[in-house]
Amino acid sequence: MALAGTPLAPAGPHADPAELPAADPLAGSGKKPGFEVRLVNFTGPFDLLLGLISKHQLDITEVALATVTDEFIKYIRNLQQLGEEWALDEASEFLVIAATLLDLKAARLLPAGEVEDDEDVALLEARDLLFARLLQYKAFKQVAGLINSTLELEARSFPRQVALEEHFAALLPELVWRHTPGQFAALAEAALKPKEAAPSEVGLAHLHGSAVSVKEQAEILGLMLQAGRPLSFRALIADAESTLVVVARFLALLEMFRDKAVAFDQLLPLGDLTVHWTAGRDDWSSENLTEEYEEQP
Amino acid sequence: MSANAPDPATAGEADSGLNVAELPGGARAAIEAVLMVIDQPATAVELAAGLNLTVDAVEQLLAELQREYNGYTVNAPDSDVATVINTVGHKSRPRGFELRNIAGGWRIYSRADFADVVGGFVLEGQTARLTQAALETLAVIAYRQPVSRARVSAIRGVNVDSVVRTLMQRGLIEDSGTDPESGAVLYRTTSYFLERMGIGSVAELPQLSPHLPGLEGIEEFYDAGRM
Amino acid sequence: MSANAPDPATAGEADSGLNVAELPGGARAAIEAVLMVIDQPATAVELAAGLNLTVDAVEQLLAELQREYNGYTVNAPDSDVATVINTVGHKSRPRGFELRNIAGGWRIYSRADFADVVGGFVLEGQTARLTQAALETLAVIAYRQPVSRARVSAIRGVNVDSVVRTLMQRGLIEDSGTDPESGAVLYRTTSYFLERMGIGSVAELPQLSPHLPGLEGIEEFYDAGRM
Repeated sequence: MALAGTPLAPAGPHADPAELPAADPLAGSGKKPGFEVRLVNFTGPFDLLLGLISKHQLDITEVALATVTDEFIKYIRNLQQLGEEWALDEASEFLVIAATLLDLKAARLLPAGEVEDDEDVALLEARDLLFARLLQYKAFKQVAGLINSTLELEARSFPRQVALEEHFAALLPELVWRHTPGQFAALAEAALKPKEAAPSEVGLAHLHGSAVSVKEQAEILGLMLQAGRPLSFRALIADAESTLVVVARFLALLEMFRDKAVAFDQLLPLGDLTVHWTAGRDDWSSENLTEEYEEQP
Repeated sequence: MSANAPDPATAGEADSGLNVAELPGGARAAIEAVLMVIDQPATAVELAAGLNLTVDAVEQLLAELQREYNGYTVNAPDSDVATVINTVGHKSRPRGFELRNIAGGWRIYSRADFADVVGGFVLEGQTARLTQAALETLAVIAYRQPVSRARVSAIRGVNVDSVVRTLMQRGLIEDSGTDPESGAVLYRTTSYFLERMGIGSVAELPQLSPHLPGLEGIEEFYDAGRM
Repeated sequence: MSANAPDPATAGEADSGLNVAELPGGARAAIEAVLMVIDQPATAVELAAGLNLTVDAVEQLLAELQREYNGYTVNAPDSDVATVINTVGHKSRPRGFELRNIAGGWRIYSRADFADVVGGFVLEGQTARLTQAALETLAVIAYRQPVSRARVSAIRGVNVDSVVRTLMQRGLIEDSGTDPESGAVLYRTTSYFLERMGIGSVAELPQLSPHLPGLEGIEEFYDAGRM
């Protein structure tokens, strides 16, 4: 039960992933660590992150993630350089976390300001989510340690589960057996056939996400812009409830630009994109849009 | 072979003349005799029905046997066997086995002190260690059951498919149907898991870290993002 | 669970520091611990090797345990537990189990006096049919024999320990030695199985489709993971 009071120390033999050879490119020279090596070292991105945080003796709730971000990124890069084969889904988890960490680090490099725009809020949310996931993972890691020590302790007593004494076994009702060799073979065939993988739970819901119509979005943009004031793209997508809507509005704007209904203004590269309404009030309608976006399945 | 309680309604008829108290060793010994042949934990209710005793009496006897095996009850030195090694006061010493109430039933186990000795005689039944990944996955399933692989993956940050398969083969988790919404297979821990943990139910698992802020909401948040 | 005696040649080395007399309950309890969980009778020589005791000492302890279980040794009334039912002089009463020496091997059995009670308990809930799980496991063993439980588990994707025990009990499969590499017990079908199938040998079982995977691809998580 050692884990109960131990802050952040990863359980068991997989102690500190940051200390592992893979974190040092030189250590890996000569032999390429295999897939198992990585699994033995840490069991996922959170495990690695926890390991790095604990290496710096930081409090998880106040940790300056910037200080561990570099190491996290370095670790991933080293694994890649060493020719690690990444399962796509695993790699993506690492990358998502690396990207979040980088975002957070970048935010720290800027002068601390008021929370002003949506991006700041999104960053804060990303940070909180990362913390929450990390804390949750840490909690499960702790109970995994408790479960392990309990299992080991319990494995020391062996249950009595002996074969039934013969005179009792003899009392058992005579077996009813109605299988012909053919039926029995069919049973074996079914049992030996490789099992279909259990239905995948990879989320497919997004593929059937509510269809977003470019035409509808163009109408909405038209109404927003015809009010007269130029609006930034950021403002135009402020109420978008999904990325899909953002994409649809962007496509709609391109269409509208081609139709000369709108014009764009951008003062700086990567600066805010300002959109002006240029057509007359009735010179444009969403009916003008090409058909190519409408044949959505 | 499973220990199934005789139906109380019929047990009485079949054994109408049975009075275990009249047999040598009495009801205590009768319980012991049954404990010798079961290979799954037996509940007090099953034992009571099979032995024609009240559940209260069985529970009292079980508790008494448990204490006795632990070497608690008796302190009288035993003069009859004084010539044999290790005998002085041996009646008060713990026996080599113990009676435990685990996963809802009673069963005889070898005493943990002798694990090293017994382990040499019992090859099967010795269990391989679980990897860290398997332990973490088992922990998530134990605390979030019934739960889909996708959710376990989300919490651990890695794919858990092969680990789940291993835990199934080890008998520690099982399929518990599918999620009506997503159609995903849900998993839960088995009674074998309880046995291995030496607990009566999952409610006896230690608390998850209590200072986790609003865990449930968070979980839904990012699960929703995945689906 | 099968009883495999430790090799006397190595047991001594491995347990060089082991002194069972120092454990709670001493050598008596150590012998009890082993006897309670072994499935196959163990000889005094095997016990002595596993416990780091002389054969003489083991034989003496076995004889003493046998007498004790039979309620022979002690007559002193037991005042400590006098308030509990059936307790007066219960230490002198026979236990519900007995230690028997059959063909040179020792094993604990339920006491014959309780055969009726135990038999009733055992028979309740027994069916004359094999469950689907048992049938499938039997089919896998029949077509892949000799095979370890771990491999059958890997093929079926679930733990098969209790089902294998049922099939053993039913006389449909038997122990056929151990795998030289993993040390795992291997199982094969019996002649009773052939009889029930109405065939002369397993070679007469209908051929399976040649595309079915053999054992090569099966993950040997058990054997590999075993310590």
